[in-house]
Amino acid sequence: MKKIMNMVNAINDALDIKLAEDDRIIVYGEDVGVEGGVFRVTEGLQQKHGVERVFDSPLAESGIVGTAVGMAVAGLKPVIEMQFSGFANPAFNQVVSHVSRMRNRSRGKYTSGMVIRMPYGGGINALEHHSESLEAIWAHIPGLKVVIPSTPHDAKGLMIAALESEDPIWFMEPKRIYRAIKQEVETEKFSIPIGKAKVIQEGTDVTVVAYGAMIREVQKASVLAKKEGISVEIIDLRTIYPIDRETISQSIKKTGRIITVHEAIKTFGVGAEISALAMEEAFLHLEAPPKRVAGFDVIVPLPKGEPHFMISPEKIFYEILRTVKY
Amino acid sequence: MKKIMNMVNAINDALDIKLAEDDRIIVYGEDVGVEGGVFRVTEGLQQKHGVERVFDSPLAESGIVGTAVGMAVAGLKPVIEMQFSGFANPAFNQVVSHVSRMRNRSRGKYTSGMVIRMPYGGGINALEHHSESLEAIWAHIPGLKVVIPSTPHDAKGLMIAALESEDPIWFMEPKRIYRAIKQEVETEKFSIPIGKAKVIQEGTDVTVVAYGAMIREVQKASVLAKKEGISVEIIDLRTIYPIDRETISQSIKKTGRIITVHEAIKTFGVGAEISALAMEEAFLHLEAPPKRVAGFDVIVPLPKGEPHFMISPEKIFYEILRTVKY
Amino acid sequence: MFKEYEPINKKMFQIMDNDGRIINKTYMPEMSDEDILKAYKDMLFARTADQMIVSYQRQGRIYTYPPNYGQEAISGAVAQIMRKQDWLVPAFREMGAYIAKGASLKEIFLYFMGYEDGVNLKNAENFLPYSVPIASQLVHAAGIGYEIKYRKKDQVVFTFVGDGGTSEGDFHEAINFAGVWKAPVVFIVQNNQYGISTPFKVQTASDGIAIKSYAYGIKGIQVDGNDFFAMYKAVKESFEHAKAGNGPVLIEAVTYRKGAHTTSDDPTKYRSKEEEEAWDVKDPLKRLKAYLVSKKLYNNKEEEKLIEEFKKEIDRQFIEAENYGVVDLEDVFKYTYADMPTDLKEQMVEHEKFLQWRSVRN
Amino acid sequence: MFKEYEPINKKMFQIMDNDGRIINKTYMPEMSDEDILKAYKDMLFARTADQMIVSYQRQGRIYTYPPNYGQEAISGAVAQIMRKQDWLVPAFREMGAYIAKGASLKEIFLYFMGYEDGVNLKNAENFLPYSVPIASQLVHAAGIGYEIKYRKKDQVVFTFVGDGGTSEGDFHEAINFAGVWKAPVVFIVQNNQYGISTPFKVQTASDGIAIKSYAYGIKGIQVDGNDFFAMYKAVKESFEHAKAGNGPVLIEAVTYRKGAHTTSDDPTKYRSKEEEEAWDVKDPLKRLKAYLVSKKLYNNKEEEKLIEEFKKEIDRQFIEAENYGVVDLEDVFKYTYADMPTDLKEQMVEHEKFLQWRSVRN
Ligand SMILES: Cc1ncc(C[n+]2csc(CCOP(=O)(O)OP(=O)(O)O)c2C)c(N)n1
Ligand SMILES: Cc1ncc(C[n+]2csc(CCOP(=O)(O)OP(=O)(O)O)c2C)c(N)n1
Ligand SMILES: [Mg+2]
Ligand SMILES: [Mg+2]
Repeated sequence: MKKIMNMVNAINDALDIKLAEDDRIIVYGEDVGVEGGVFRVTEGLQQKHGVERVFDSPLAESGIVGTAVGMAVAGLKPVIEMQFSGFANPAFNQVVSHVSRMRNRSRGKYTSGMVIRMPYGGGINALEHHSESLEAIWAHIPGLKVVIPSTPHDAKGLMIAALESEDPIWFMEPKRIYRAIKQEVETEKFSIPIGKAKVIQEGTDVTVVAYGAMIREVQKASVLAKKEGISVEIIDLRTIYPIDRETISQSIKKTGRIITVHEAIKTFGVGAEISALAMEEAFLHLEAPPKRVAGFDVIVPLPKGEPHFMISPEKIFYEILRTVKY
Repeated sequence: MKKIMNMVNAINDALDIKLAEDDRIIVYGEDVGVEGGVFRVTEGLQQKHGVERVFDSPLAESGIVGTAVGMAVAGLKPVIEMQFSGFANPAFNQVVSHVSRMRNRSRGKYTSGMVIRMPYGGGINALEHHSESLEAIWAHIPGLKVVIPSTPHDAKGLMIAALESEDPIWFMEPKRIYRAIKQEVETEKFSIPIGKAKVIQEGTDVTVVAYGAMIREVQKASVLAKKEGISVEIIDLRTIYPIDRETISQSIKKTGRIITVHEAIKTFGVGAEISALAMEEAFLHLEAPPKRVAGFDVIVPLPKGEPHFMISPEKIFYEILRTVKY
Repeated sequence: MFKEYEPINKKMFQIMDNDGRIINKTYMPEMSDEDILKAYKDMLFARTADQMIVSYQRQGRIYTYPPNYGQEAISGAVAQIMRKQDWLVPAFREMGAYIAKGASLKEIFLYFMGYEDGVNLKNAENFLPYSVPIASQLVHAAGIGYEIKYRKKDQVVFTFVGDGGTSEGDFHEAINFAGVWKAPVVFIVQNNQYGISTPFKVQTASDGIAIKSYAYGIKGIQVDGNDFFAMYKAVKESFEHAKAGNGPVLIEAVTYRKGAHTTSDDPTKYRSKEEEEAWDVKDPLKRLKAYLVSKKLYNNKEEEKLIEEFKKEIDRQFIEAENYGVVDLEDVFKYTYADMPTDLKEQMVEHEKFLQWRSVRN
Repeated sequence: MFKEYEPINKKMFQIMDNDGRIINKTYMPEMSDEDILKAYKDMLFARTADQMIVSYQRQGRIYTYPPNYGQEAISGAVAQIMRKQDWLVPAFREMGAYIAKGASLKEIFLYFMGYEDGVNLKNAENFLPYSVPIASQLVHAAGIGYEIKYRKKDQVVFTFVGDGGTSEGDFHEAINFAGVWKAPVVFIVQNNQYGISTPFKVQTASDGIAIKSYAYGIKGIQVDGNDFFAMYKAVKESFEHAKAGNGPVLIEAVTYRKGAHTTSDDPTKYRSKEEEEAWDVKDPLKRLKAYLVSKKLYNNKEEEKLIEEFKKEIDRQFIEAENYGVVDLEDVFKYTYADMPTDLKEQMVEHEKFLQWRSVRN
């Protein structure tokens, strides 16, 4: 059976299914219980699964993540929310020093399988610290896997996979499209493999790699490109780490050109890794330099300046043109 | 006048000179006062400049960095030590949310000019969390500048520059060579510009970019290469961000080949950025794919496993060969 | 005062009852009638502005805003005591204190309209930008306190945090540093019973927050935060204590967030009408007004007139803010570093090329 | 007990004086003579091992190691109370507790020789790896406590931290969470007066650490950490308190790090001979031994014999550890994820190619 869902519904549905199925799952964080989270992703779950399994925590991110390490080690499967990705920062030490390495530190005796989920990204006229995209940082931490869905369907499937993974999953939700995209999604349980990218549009002239809210913008750009006779292949990365080198390099071998699009700042960002691996995997196939369309290396501006910062379909199209004509 | 110094002496000397010259400078951190730091970098400074200017702080990195923000805003110039780079992690939020953005947040009214210095990197048979190299993460934060010296001379000159900069400087000291390299260093004040890389060896066949403790290993590799008739140009990056695209791309245009060497893990590391910019700046000059010689994407092993992880001159030489013969 | 109200005694400091009667004369602050009246008017101005902002927001003319409604006596008291040279290290729910420090409403509006320029306060020295990452500002206050001692300045730092914020590690580190350094900092916790939807009892198992002062070897006091006189007295004593070099003070101001957390929050989801009504009778303005009216210093007619005037002024400043204009591209780049690095310049130039291409194309 | 020794009373809990005399009979734990003797022997074993490690380190046979010298009564007391099913969430200076939990010396040696395998303790269930990032382990203990409550298990968590560690935000967040959750956790602070070279007075302005329990609404007690009986009694009561569902306890064990911080530290740089001597008379083993000797349960000859035996055993295990062998390449990769991602496999294969090239070349 299928049901129309937006991304919020889809993640909620995934949590609901797994909460019912697996009593190791414990959902907590700031305001996730009674209120169901500031974006309502966990709405109704406390009422349904009880206050011992879905609850509000003190306002302390290091504490939230650190206690989740303890729970995981003791055999539970915590699903914790960072209210905004910018507020995951106080938990950095727990993530780097423990979450990502409990398996290694204990030689596999203990693990810290958990899902750390959070809304991220800009474009919603938010206050300071509410619009960042720090995925490159989390992806640089061995032991973590970093997942970013771009549709309700993917969000559900990837969340189920995350909840069934033995590894800690850093699950970033592009809040700009939390409610913007609605689609039919299976009501049953299904999962989408972590670590695999997906070619969501085949094309021949240029490969564009993106993820999260940027997928929609790339799709718009590809429509513009099509009008100029340019055929764009679009890869939705889905997982930032482990990055799917295979899918990307196959595509480059076909198109000979690659552009990465992300909202995060450019330097030392995800695009750098993709450019680098493009070289390593497909140097002789490249007909133009791998290109990055990304945020400026600045602090994300407040709403009145943010439009300068956000990546527009036109900008992507412009870079597609430049790359194809290189 | 010149004096034989190792890197510890050189940094100490820079701090000593500036403490005498600028009463805004305040040096503090865990054990930096009475003891002079666990690596003795601040030795003697408390005795000389007083306990109000050089002192021990409570054991709390977020507190150390956060109070430094307050001091800087009020007009001081704090120089704070993170006892090991792995223990800067608890301060992540203060760095990302405040240190790096005070200027922007206040539209230039306040700044957080400070120097955050710390030993980093492996190769010293240390305990867990004492050997990491997270420079790529700090370099991805707009508003920070990230500096890594590779010699006593550079350490002094860059530290002076850091102490005279209006921006917050993340100063990473390769502890493996704290005492391993001795050289003659000017006793007078001198500074080395932040943001400029240096060609420390000219060559024609391949460019190798490195920094910190890896410079020595690259130099050894270049001797091996020379025996095979390969001429290596070596660039010491010195500043990780803002990265000196100009010097790197000039060199590639000359050699047509580039390898980045770092101890930090490979994926989403500094090497990715350098490969990416190499493409962007010098695509048509490249005769082989930009290469990364870097740590595996794993948690740095404890001493008995660490030799597997550390980059050897032979490994660098091996990759030089492969790149040159591509 | 600190002795009698030692947190271990679990006695909240109050001076005035819910009807504006003085019930604790010993500690009644020495304030002239005019000063009291002025304080009330300041609070009324803040409340009026607050309410107008909420309605501007409903009209879509401003983004998210955290209402101060019900908490005005806390900032209102600080406003009367804080001097020009003192530091204000804010969270984001202390409008009365911002205005006292010299922020114009226009500037405040700008910030919540999404202009960084809103924090570049023209007439407010020693006032840090609002701090959104909860509790992170408190350590800055401790650091400023160090500078004051180091430079032997005549300054005190006032800093704010919410009850939720007391759970953060930075709350602990900040007060601990300030304690060790005997830094002149007055830490004010606005315990408004909620952190968004999370009730205070979920934050901590301790009996209130003032008792946390023991953890740092500093003075602490729990105050009825809706009692202007108690707040005034507590802040004043704390200010003198800190100024005299005796170290920091932790004030817990017990209050209630009568409004929503922010304009995008709906409190009916997590709290009851009964609870709201129980707090209504403790409203800080209502109480101080009752006092003033009983002393014949003030009346309803005057209030109506005042509110009328205030509204006009507020609206005038709001419209000024609305006409502030656009943020240009360079603005997004230029405050990242003291001097713009080549990289950033190039990114800007590249983007300008794109803009030009686009404008030609359209 | 918790009542009489309420931290606000500033009375340290003691049972035995420096000469091994019982000065506080009310609280003398009910232990059989054998049990007391066993406890002493455990402590002696730990001390002997500790001293041998220091000398192995001087011989270059082991890397950095944090000596427990002078603090043995704390772990020694926990060792007698902690059950197989209880959790131990360590810092890194509690050898007696590790051994009690089932860690072999060989495994402990392995860790400090630089083998990850040293933390994969074969016979020690519910024992987390040593935690180097100061105070970060405490939040794990709170989380485990939640699991115990959720699963309604009969378990208690023992967790350790140093005096320096109390300054970290995680100390605050951990105890606060445990307090809110009423989690069965015994937090033990070994206040050994120093964090490396930093004296306790630089860490906090509070009167000791037990008083910090007020900040979390939980029980706290300051104990003479060099008094085995006081430690035993305090840990036992705390254990019962936590087990019964009354929430966490904070024990401050006042002690002195008689040795160096680690084998690479030189304490003469920051503390005086007089201070060291003043603490010498409070040595925990000396005191318990005096008690045993006075009861004729023990004598010097026995001790000599014991130490001899212990040394042999310790050396045997050390040599076993020394012969543990090499860490192979795969070992560096294989515990990063449950299944090794393609990337990592490729990195391993690539490196093997290099190794092969090198071996051909040489
Ligand atoms: C570090 C951090 N975590 C989470 C948030 C999201 N957030 C904004 S306000 C708030 C609640 C704050 O509660 P409290 O400290 O009581 O202050 P109040 O809003 O009641 O004034 C939260 C969780 C944040 N801004 N910063
Ligand atoms: C987060 C962090 N910061 C700094 C260090 C470096 N360091 C190791 S031990 C130590 C002192 C610890 O003192 P204390 O907590 O009193 O424990 P003790 O060593 O006295 O047992 C420091 C600063 C660390 N390991 N972790
Ligand atoms: Mg609140
Ligand atoms: Mg200590």
